[in-house]
Amino acid sequence: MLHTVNKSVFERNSLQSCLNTIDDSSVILLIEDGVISAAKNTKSSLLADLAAEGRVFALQGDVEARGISSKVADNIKLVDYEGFVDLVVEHGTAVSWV
Amino acid sequence: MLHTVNKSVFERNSLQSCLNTIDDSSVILLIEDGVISAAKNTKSSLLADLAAEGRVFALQGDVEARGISSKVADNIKLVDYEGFVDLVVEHGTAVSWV
Amino acid sequence: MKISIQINEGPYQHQASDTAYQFAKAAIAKGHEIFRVFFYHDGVDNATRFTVPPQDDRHIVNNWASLDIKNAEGEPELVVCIAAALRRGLVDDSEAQKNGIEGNNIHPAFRISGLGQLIEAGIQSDRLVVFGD
Amino acid sequence: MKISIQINEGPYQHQASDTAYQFAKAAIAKGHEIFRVFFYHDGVDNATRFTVPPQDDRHIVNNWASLDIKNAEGEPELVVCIAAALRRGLVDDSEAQKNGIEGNNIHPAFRISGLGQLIEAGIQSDRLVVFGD
Amino acid sequence: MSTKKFMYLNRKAPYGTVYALESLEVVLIAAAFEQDVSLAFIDDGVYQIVEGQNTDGIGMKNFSKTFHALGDYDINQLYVSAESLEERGLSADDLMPLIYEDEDDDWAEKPSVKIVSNAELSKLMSDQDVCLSF
Amino acid sequence: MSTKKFMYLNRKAPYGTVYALESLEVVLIAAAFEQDVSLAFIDDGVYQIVEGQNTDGIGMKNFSKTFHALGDYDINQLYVSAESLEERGLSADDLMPLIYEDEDDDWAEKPSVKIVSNAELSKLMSDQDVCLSF
Repeated sequence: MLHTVNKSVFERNSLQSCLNTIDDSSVILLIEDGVISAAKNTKSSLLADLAAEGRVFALQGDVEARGISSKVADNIKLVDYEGFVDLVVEHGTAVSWV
Repeated sequence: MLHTVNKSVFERNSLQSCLNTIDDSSVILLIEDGVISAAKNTKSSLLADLAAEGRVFALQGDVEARGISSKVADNIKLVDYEGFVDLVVEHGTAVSWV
Repeated sequence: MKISIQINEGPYQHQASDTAYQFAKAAIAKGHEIFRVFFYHDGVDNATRFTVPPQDDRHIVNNWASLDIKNAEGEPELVVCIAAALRRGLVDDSEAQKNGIEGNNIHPAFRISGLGQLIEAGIQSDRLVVFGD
Repeated sequence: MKISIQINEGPYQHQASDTAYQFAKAAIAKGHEIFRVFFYHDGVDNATRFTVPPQDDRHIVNNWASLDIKNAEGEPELVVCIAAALRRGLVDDSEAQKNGIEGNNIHPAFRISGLGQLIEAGIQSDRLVVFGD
Repeated sequence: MSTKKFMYLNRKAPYGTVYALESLEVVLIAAAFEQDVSLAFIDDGVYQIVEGQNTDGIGMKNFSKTFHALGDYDINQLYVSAESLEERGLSADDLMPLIYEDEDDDWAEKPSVKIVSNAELSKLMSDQDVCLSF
Repeated sequence: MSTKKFMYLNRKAPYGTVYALESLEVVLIAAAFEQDVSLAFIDDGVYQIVEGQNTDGIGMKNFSKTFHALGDYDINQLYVSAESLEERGLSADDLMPLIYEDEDDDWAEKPSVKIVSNAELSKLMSDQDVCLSF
């Protein structure tokens, strides 16, 4: 499955809720304000294990828009909108944590 | 000052942000989904001290709508919309943590 | 007391407009004056005359209109921000003409004006209360 | 692959509609089919022809229209939920007439239909992706 | 038409936003399509099915009673996160007693609501073809 | 007209929602009213003034440069929560160098942005007549 999270981990509980129910083969794509959770910060540990397994992606345009390109945490992979489409195609059912 | 908080403490950071900057004489009114934070739960401690000082209010209509009348934490006072108006009049500048 | 209100969200999606309406009604009942209600962001969508809610539901636009909030000159003090309105497709005759749009959707109890009206409301009123998401 | 999209928020207030548009454009560029875009909740406000954004900003409604997403019968597959639309003041000629409204504001690249179209999109498509607040 | 597994993911409290109400409107329509339908209530979504909602004081429509109709439409898989309930100081007793009549068991009345752990929810979600979020 | 103290409370990141942009539009209009204007950036609101925003990839207008114009409108009290910055792994160096020319000090260029503790913000807020939230 592909899980998309579009809100900052500092503002809402959606990333935590996603992590509470994600299975072992799913991946997460951070989009919109969700990319704030991709930056190195006090909550980076939430995503560290999944990122180390190569299962965390972030939308590059949204990262650049928020001026945090140089701060993206280790192992989080940046994708463009075509990469977003590929993730949807490859990973089956899409769950949006809106 | 009167601080209004309209989102659940489980969903957003707005109650915590309000508490981070509230001064010693201000009061808090929980409205809309904010009344969820008035119920006895794992985060009740956040508001306990202020409530004990009589500085936390919740909008009764919103409490009843969400079916949590019997669960309101100790010392949180229920008001109706006229009580909301009175709080605005009595406490000066109103800050909405939207 | 003179009270003004800022509303940041449209009708039905968020409770903001409902709460603000109940608050305004209670303030009037208690003898206060609602100096101005300023609709900003998606709040502009509260001013459309095209709304048709289900019959068993409240009609938020008509609720606002029923408060009949006007100034001494008889102009509505339900004020819609022009910049936010144009971005979201809420127009009166004048804006429709200027922008080559056929038709309009503003409810006659509201008027479109500039952001200065919000600042002015803050200056002229004893209190300004914001309702949003 | 057949992909459908659900959009829960209106234009400008949230990025949902922008992201969905960029996603749809990329999907088409990669040779996928956008089976249907279903506008629900405030998403219905993406379908108004009254929108006039600032000249230096993107025109979200026209962006969607430019994708020209139609089915084999030539009908638009930019579908607006009727229940959500009536609640929020988005009407076509037929609904305006039924409800005694003078005028309409739907953009011709969109059509109004029932919620069944969302379920059908889920059944017929290989993927359904939701964009919201 | 083929049968797919649809999950409706409800994470928002009722009334503060319209998502809960409009999600229910979709679910009622979905019943006509004879798909495999389940609802998940996670986070503040659990408040949607709390017993005793009374909206007289806020001037909004109380749509909670509509959940009782779901059983008649053969929608009887309502999964509630145990962790979400517990965090909020709620228990099964606080929820509406939603039931359905099991046609395979002499129309016996059975509960539609199942309280499950997040781990069980995770498995249920992995099994879906379509997930609609509200 | 009397002079009042107006605070614009910015708590949302830019682009994900329109509040940051439309807040800035209000502030620019507010300048004409000759009130005492200050802006507070708290929580994800601090991202509104992070240096190096580039929206080419998302097809939205980059309005961050408009913050540089505030100084010319005599709007030079921009308060940023130190705790909000720190939590997000940001420091003063990550913010746009917003400045104004001080007419009382031979038009010397001075920084408009002041990083303050939440305790200091609390005092500043208590001092306001009007607080507009975005």
